[in-house]
Parts: sequence; structure tokens; C-alpha cells
Amino acid sequence: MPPAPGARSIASGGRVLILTLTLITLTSSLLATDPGPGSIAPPTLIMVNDLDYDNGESLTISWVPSLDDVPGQSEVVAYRILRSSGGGQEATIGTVLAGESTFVDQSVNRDSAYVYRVATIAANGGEGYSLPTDAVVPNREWLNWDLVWLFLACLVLGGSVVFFIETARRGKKLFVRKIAGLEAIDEAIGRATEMGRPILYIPGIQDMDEVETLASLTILGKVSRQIADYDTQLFMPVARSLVMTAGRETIKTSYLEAGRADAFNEDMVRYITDEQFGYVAAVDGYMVRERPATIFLLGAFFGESLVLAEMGNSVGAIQIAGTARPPQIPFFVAACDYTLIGEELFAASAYLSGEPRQLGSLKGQDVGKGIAMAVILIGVAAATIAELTGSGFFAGVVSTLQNVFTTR
Amino acid sequence: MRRSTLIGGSLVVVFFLAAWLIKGAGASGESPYYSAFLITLAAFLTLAVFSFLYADNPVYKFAEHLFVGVSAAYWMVLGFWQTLVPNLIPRISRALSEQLELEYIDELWNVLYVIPVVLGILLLLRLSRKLGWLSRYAVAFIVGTTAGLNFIAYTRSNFMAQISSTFLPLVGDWTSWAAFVDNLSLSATGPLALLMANIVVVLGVVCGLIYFFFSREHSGTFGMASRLGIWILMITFGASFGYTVMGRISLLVGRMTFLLRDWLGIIAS
Amino acid sequence: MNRTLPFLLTFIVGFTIVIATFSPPLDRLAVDTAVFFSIIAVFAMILGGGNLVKINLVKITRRQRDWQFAIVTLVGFFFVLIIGLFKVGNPGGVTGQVDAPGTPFFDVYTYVFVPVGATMYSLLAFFIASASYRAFRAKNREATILLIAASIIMLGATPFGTMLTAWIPDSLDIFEVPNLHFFLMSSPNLAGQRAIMIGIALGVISYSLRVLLGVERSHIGKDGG
Amino acid sequence: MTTGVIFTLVVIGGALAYFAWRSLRGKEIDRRLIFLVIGATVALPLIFPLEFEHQPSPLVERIYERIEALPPGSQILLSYDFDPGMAPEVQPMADVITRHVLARGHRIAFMSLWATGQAQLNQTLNNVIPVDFPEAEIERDWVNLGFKAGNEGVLRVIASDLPKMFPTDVEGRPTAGMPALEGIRSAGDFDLVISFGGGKPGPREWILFVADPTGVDFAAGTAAVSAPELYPYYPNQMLGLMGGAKGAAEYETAFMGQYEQFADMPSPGRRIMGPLTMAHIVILALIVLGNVIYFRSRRERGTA
Repeated sequence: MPPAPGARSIASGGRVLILTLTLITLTSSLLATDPGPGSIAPPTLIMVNDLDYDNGESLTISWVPSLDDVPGQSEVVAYRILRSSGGGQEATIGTVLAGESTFVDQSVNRDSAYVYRVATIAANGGEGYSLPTDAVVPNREWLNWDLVWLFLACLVLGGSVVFFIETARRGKKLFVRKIAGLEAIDEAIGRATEMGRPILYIPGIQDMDEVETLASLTILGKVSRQIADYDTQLFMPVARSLVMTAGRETIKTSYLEAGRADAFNEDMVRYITDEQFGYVAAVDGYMVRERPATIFLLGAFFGESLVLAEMGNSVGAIQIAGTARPPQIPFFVAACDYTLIGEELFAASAYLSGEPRQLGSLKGQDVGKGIAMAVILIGVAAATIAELTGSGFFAGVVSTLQNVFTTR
Repeated sequence: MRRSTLIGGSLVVVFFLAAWLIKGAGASGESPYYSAFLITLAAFLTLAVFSFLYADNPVYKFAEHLFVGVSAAYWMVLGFWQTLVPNLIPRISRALSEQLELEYIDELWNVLYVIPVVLGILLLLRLSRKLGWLSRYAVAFIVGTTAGLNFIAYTRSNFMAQISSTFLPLVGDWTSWAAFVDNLSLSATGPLALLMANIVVVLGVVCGLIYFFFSREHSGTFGMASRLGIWILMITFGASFGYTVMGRISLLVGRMTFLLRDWLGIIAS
Repeated sequence: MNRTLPFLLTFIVGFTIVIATFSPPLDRLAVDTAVFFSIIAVFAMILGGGNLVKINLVKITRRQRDWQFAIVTLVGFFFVLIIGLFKVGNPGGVTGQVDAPGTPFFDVYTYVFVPVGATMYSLLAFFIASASYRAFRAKNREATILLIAASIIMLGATPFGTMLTAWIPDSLDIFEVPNLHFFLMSSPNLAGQRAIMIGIALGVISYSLRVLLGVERSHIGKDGG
Repeated sequence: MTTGVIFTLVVIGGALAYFAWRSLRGKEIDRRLIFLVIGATVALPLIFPLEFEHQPSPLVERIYERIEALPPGSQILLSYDFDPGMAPEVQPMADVITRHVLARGHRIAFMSLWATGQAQLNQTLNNVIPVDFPEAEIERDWVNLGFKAGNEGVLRVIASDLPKMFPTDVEGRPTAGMPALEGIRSAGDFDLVISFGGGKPGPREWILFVADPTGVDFAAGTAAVSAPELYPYYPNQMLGLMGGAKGAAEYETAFMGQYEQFADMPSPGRRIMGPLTMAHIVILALIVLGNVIYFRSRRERGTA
């Protein structure tokens, strides 16, 4: 669990508070703990803060450094943090170096009360103990309010998608522009049929925990439905066992829907190896030996993208590629006939289905783009005005927007 | 098998056997012939893969098939020892954890770790004709987690974070118009260059997004912006391409260095 | 029925994860489900490995084309599987690091796995060259822009790029190749990357919702199938 | 110029001249011939070393200057987050930075987020430190914390508590009290952190989980392929970047120029630049020639 953000905001807030309080209480605290001869001043104003928005698993202890802890001098070496709970034995839970003024105790339990003391440790071995704090119980919170803007973003972006899915379902016609790579699928499958050569479908080399792989399998559903109609040979080598299982299920479904259950064969989908270039070695070999007429390269690709695309190109296949990995797109653009760039890969299944609800979701995506553009332009305008006029108001707008859109 | 294949194959075998023995005789260390064997094997496999550039051939097929078998098993072994064992054993059995020197984790959440085991077993039922349909539940679970995790992850790091880093002021480092005009030069560190850089970033992001719009015809002003967007994307792709060339050639240099230095000893280290 | 229940599972799991993100006591679910996934993936490897063995055995028994090489695959597969799973020759015994140096498993990794993998990877250098020659052609304005950007970046990657334009005076030094290189990388390249990333985020959001809401459910299969 | 270099230039130049001649006559070049020429272009400059002058680019210079500017005895964390695949590009950077840091009298903590990084780290420990710095002492001048599994998890922990993740060094010596780690509570206490890598976890994760939260000075050395995606972090979140073999070569040049005792040290980065430069030129030439053919055939079709 990363306690960092809350910790920092509280720590800084705490520091401001401490600074103001220090001025008032410095004298009184000096009087309260009388440093005997040879001993060293203890830290003062020990504060225990419960971290905001966590699972009740940590407390932050902060203090005002000992008066003897002067930067550049080495009289004080460290601070020791002691803790007791429920009247039990007091134990040291940590030590920090001189100059530090906070410690995060991550070994606390919810529902227990803790009392802390902090001791200054001097170079000569002397120690100065602070007064114990009040008992503090770490608190668990069910909602992380630090993430409220992320939550709203999910709500707005998701909401607009759902809204347009609903709109489309009610029968409103929505325009969707043509996506060239997808228009070409028919032609590509037809070509393989005419030539009597197989179609090769490569769903990337990542596993099912990658959305690109899921999107690719969804497209596979539509593509294999058409292939079933044409009665063309389909081969799909995969690099992950789970993708093999899911791929078989997908193709089988398509063949069933086409009424061609007899033509389905499990060996259409074959597991090769998880290793990136072991997979490439085998697929390259397949391309050279079987000379597929059509190759689909849709999914998550890495360095192997060019090897596969260039090999496919050299055996004269018509190639339709798509990936959301920017570094790989140029190779597809260069060596393939059609390339789906980034977002188009995810839109493809909706586009191919032609189903109104699916097309509606594309309209929902556009709303997201509109929001992104609007926010960027507002942010840029405010930043520019702030820079030009030195206006504090516009600088505030920028930093507010920055905060809203920064999530850790 | 054709005769030419047989003769060619024997020649290759004899050549690398000789290479091994020569290397072994010249090597020092504990087991010179074993380490010489390993180096020669690696060199043979390297050259076997390169031979594919000329044409598909039995030597490449050998390397390809060996690599497929070896690497499939390699990842399975790692999956077992580095994923299954450390993630599952410490939550299932204290005794077994101690035996394997793993730290036992004692918490309520251990109960949840039944889920992947059950789903894993459901997945294996695919081998049975009758119960095969149960594997769907495993797939359904995986699809659900992938969709859920990525929904949040992409909103957070791709959408919000990318937007917030684009709030750039469209002015350079300057104090007044006069100063700005005075400093106007085509120096790479000058105010004009900085201003241009920011303008290009902002305009590029906005036009790039316009290119991806699905629900509007790309015509008129909108079409022009979309055109500009695709140009920006093309520069991005060009840049990626240029940089990749450098990286890939370095890889080839690495392999060549292996052959020339570690195996043949032609070049000094 | 066969389709409704799996869909419900997808729906519940997906939205539980989304909601758990916002709740500190539950947000570790994201990490745990990622671990669950990798555990299930290991189970699935049994299917993948089984498929590999089956296909190669069929190839051998039916004497299909290249059946001799299927033997190579199987021998390599079982050899590595055995030395790996049983940690053969591992100085640390069963608790030793599986790929510790000095083990046969490590040797296979270093002298078979790495050379073949790295060499396959380095074939890219050759393919890039042939793709440059055959595919990078200024067919239209877009392709031309890509070409020019790639050329500047490539020139910038060599010492020649610097020499070529070193004569340009300081006041115009934005036109020097290293500076152009930097400008291209940090401005248009950055903008393009960002636009793509934002677009992808929206694509993923919309796709995930289609899956979670059951608008898209081809992954679950068909009734009675 | 030796005969070898002349031979190299003649071979490459001859091949390009032949390609040009064919292209101008409108004939395509066989792929295999291109492959052969690329192979020769890379192999020959390796056998007959071909070296160029390198001007450090600003991103590389920043790192060099920062290491120069730190007072001797500063503590620097070097993380080896790469595998043999990236090693030709990244190992030279790691080696030269190690030399520079030790020559300047700083202290180093080595670590790795990649299991495969440990072997790369050992190369520096075996080939650089004992050879060039026999007087450097383990624990006092450097410490090897080794590989820790856990990716970003490791980074999150060391951002707040380094000893918690590394109670001992790689050989089991307790890190507490080691002079090389004197005063280090978290990764934020180092004077400079450099990650060498290009995959995940790599420099990007270091920025997100260590440099940003702690504000520590951070620089990266990365494989060329990953450089474009790191540019957005410069200069605010990352003070410098060495991208690919060129970055390594530039750093080596800067270092060898200033430290005369190292003028003859092995400079693998510069050596790679020989084949790399020649290959770039050949590829640029191929792009031009490809377009020559293309426009020729288009014009012929146009006039026909």
C-alpha cells in the first residue's frame, strides 16, 4: 500500500502548524523539560497523525528537532522512536538520523491505541526523552478521497460511452467514419479463397491480461465468421496458452454461427512457445513454407513486429495490421497494406459488428476526446495568460487543473 | 531425406566438431572441452539463424525447432518456480513454505487464493469433452479482471496524466514584448525555439486527437486539422523508426562481436 | 444459461475491481487479481505444453513433412523441463534459485536460449535495411513526412549529422542536425505520442465497458457450444 | 588510415556504387544482396576499427557535468536494469560511468531490478573495478546490493526506506554502518541516481516511484529504442539521458578527453559507433535509392 501522497500532504500541513505553534510554545517547552548537566535537549511537540485515506495501517510521527540538533554540527546523531500500546512495554520501533523530523510507523494494527515518545541521541551517548504523546488509534477509511477526480473522470468518460450505447439502442442513427483497414478485410479474405492459400492470424504476443489481446480476439470473432462462410483455411499460432484456449473458443463460436461446425478444427489454433523470438522463428518458418495469402497482425507487438511484417511482405501476402504500441506502428505502416493505429484497434470490433450499440460506444469515445481537447486548450490558455500578465488567478487555474488531472 | 541434405548436414557437423575440438584444445580452465562445447554450440546456433537470411534450410529448421522446444519448457519451468511456488505455497502451507525456505504469509486474504486454483483447474477441464464448457468461467473471470484493471489504469496514466502535462504556456521565456522581439533569433535555446516547441506540442496533441474522431466526417476545417494530425503522427512514427534503426544495428553488432571475439578470437576484447 | 452466468462473472469481477480502486481496505485487490492471473496462466501452460507435445507426436507418427525436426523440439522440450522442474545439478538443491549460474538450466539459457533469441532479434537489422529500400517510399505527403523525420533522426544518430551542419552560425543553430533531432524528439514526437496515448486510453475505456456490460461477449462462446 | 579501414571503405563504397548504378537503370536489388552488404558493413568496421569524433550532446553533457560538479565522496546509486539483449548498447554506459564516478572519488551503490542484470553488473565488477581501480575498496568505495525481485515494489520501498529492502549486500554483509552507504536512509538521500535499462521496470519506473516522490537527481542510460519515450521527462524529472550506443560513445569521449590516464581504456561504445555509423549511411542510401527507383518507374508510367 503506498501511503505516500496523504503522508506528504499531512506532513507539510503539519509542518506549517508546527512552525506557528513552535513560536508560541518554544519557551514553555524549554521550561517544561529541564536538561540536566551533560544531557541533551529532547525533541518537542511530538505529533501523531493518522494517514488520510488508508487502511489503518500506518501512523506518522513528527516532531520539532532538539535545540541541540544544529545543521553542520554533530552533537546530535539520531532520534529514536519508542512506542507502547495498551499499557504494555515500551519498545524502540525505529531510528532516524539527525535533521529528520518525521517517521512513518507502518507496523500498527487497527483498533489498538498507541503512545509514542521520541528520544534525542547524542554523539557522546547521552539521551534526551520527550514527553509521551496522547494515545492514538489508527483509522481505517472506506473511501479514498484523494482519488475523487479519478473517480469523476471514470464516471464522465464511462458515462458518455454508456449514454451513447443507450441512445443507439433506442434507434438513433449515428455516423461513423470509414476505417480503411477494416473495409479491406473482405477483400483480403476473398483473395485467400481465390488463391486457395491459408489465412494467418497473429493476435500479438501478449497474454489475456493485455486489452490489445482481448480486442484482437474480438476482431478474430468477426473475421473468422467470414472465413467460415468462405471455407478458407485459417491458422492462428499463439504465444500464450490462455490465448490458445480463448482463441479456439472464439473461432468455434464463429463456425457454429455460420453453421459450419464440421469445418472447425482445434488445430487451427496452435500454441508455439511463450518466448518472443522462438515464436517468431516458428511463424517465419510457417510463412516461408506455407505462403499464406493473407496475414492479420492485430494485437500487442514488440520488436518482432518488423520481422513478421517484412517476412509476410516478402512472401507476397496482403497484410492488415494494428497495434497500440507506438514504437511498432511505423514498421506496420511501412510493410503492411493497412494499419490500424492505436485507438482504431479498439474501435475495430465495434465497427466490424455494425451493431448500433457498439457504434454508439465509438461516439462516446469521441466525447472523451472532446473533453481532453477542451481541457488542454483551457489549461494552455490559462497558462499563457498567467505567463503574460503574471495574474495569480490564472496561475491558480492552471495549478488547480494540474491537481485535478494528476493522479498517483 | 535427400542426398544433398545428408552431405551438407555431415559437412556442417564435421566443421563444428572440428571447431569444438580446436577451441577445447586451446582453452584453459576447469573443464575446457565443456566450455568450448557450449561456446561452439552457441556459435553454431547463431550462424544457423543467420542462414535463414539466404533461404529456409535444414540447419535453420534445426535451430528453430530446438528453440521452440527449449523456450516453451524454459517459460514453463520459470512459471512453476517463480510464479506458482512463491505466490501460492506461502499462502497454503506453513510446513511446505519452511521446506522451500519461503516466508509463510498468515492473513485472512489467503482464502481468496483458492480462486485462481479453482479457475486453473476449471481451465484444465477443457481436456474433457463433457465438462469442457466449465473453462468458460475461467476465461470470463480473466476477461473481467483485464477489463476492470485496464479501465482504471488507462484512465489514470494515459488519459489524465497525459492531459495534465500539456498545460504549456504559449510564450517563451521573456518579460515584455520588446524583450521578446529583441531576443528573436533562430537559436536552439532562444525564446522563439521554446515558443515553437510548445506550440507544436499543443497543436500536435489537439490535431492528433482530431484525427482519431470517429463520429464526424473529416472535411472542411475539421478535415484540415485531422490532416495536420496525421502529419504529426507520421513524424512520431518517423522518429521511432530512426531511433529503432540505431538499436537494432547495435544488436547485430552484439552478435557479430560474439562470433568474432568470443568464438573466433579475431578481435580483441 | 451457459452464456449468462459467465457474463455475470465478468460483470461482477470487473466492476468489483473498478470500485475497489477507490477503497483503501480493498485496493490491494488489483495487485491480487494480477497475481491470480499469473497463477491461472501457469495452469494454462499445461494446456499449451500438452498441445505442443500432441502436435509434434502426431507429426512424427504420421510422418508429416519435417517430422524429423519434431523430434528435435520434443527432445529439447523434455530435456529442459526435467532439468528445470527437478533443479537437476543445482548447488542449492530444491531451495536454490532455479536459474542460478553453474546449473545445466543456466547453461541452456546462456548458450542456447540467449544466442538464438538475440540472433533472431538481430535479424531486424537486416530486415530494416530491406524495408528501407523497398517500403519507405515517398508515395504521398504522409509517407514523405515520415521519411524526412526518420532521415533527420538517423543522421542525428551518427557523428556525420553533427559535422554536416557544424558551419551554421550560432544564431541559426536550430537548423543544426543535433538540434533538429532534439526538436523533433521533444516536440512533434512528444505530441504524437500523447495524442496516441490519449486515444488509446479512450479506446480501452470504451472497449472495457462494452465487454463488462455484455454489449460485446464473443469471448464467452455460444449457447450449447 | 590503415589498409583495413581503406578496404572497409572500398567494399562499402563499391557496394553502394553498384546499388546506385542498378537503381538508376531502374532495376530492383535482390534482398539477399542487401543482407550481405549490411552484414559486411557491420562486421568489417569491427575487425578494422573505425573511430569517429563525437561531440557530447546536451543531454549527455548534463550527466557528465553533474558527476564532475559533485564534491568527492558523493554517493551515487547505479541500477543495472537490463539483459544481454540490451547489453551492447547499455553496458558501455554503465562501465564508463562507473569509471568516471570512481575516478572522481565518489562512492557507488550498485543494484539491479532485473534478474538478468546481476550478470551484467558482475561484468563491471570483474572487468572495470579490479583493473582500473585496484585501490577501490568494497564497503568503503562501493557496495553491491544485488538484484531484488519485485519490480516497482522494490522502488516504492527504497524510496522511503533503503535498508528495509537491502539489509545486507549481495554477499550477506550487513549494510548498516557501511561507509559507502553512510547516511543513506532512502534512495532519495543519494546525490545522484542513474538507471541503465530500457524495458520495464526501467528508467520510467525510477522516475515515477523514486525520482518524483523523493526529488532525488536522476539520470538514465537507455537502449536507443526506449529513448523516445523518455524524452518527455527531460529536463524536469530527469537531468540527462544517454540514448543508445551514441550516448555511450559521447560519454566515453568526454571522459577520455578529460582523464588522460584513461585515454587508452576500452571504449566499446565508440567502437560500436564505427559499424553503427556505416550501417546508418548504408540504410539512408538505401532509402534514397529506393525512392529513385520509385520515382523513375512512376515517371515512366506517367509518360507511357
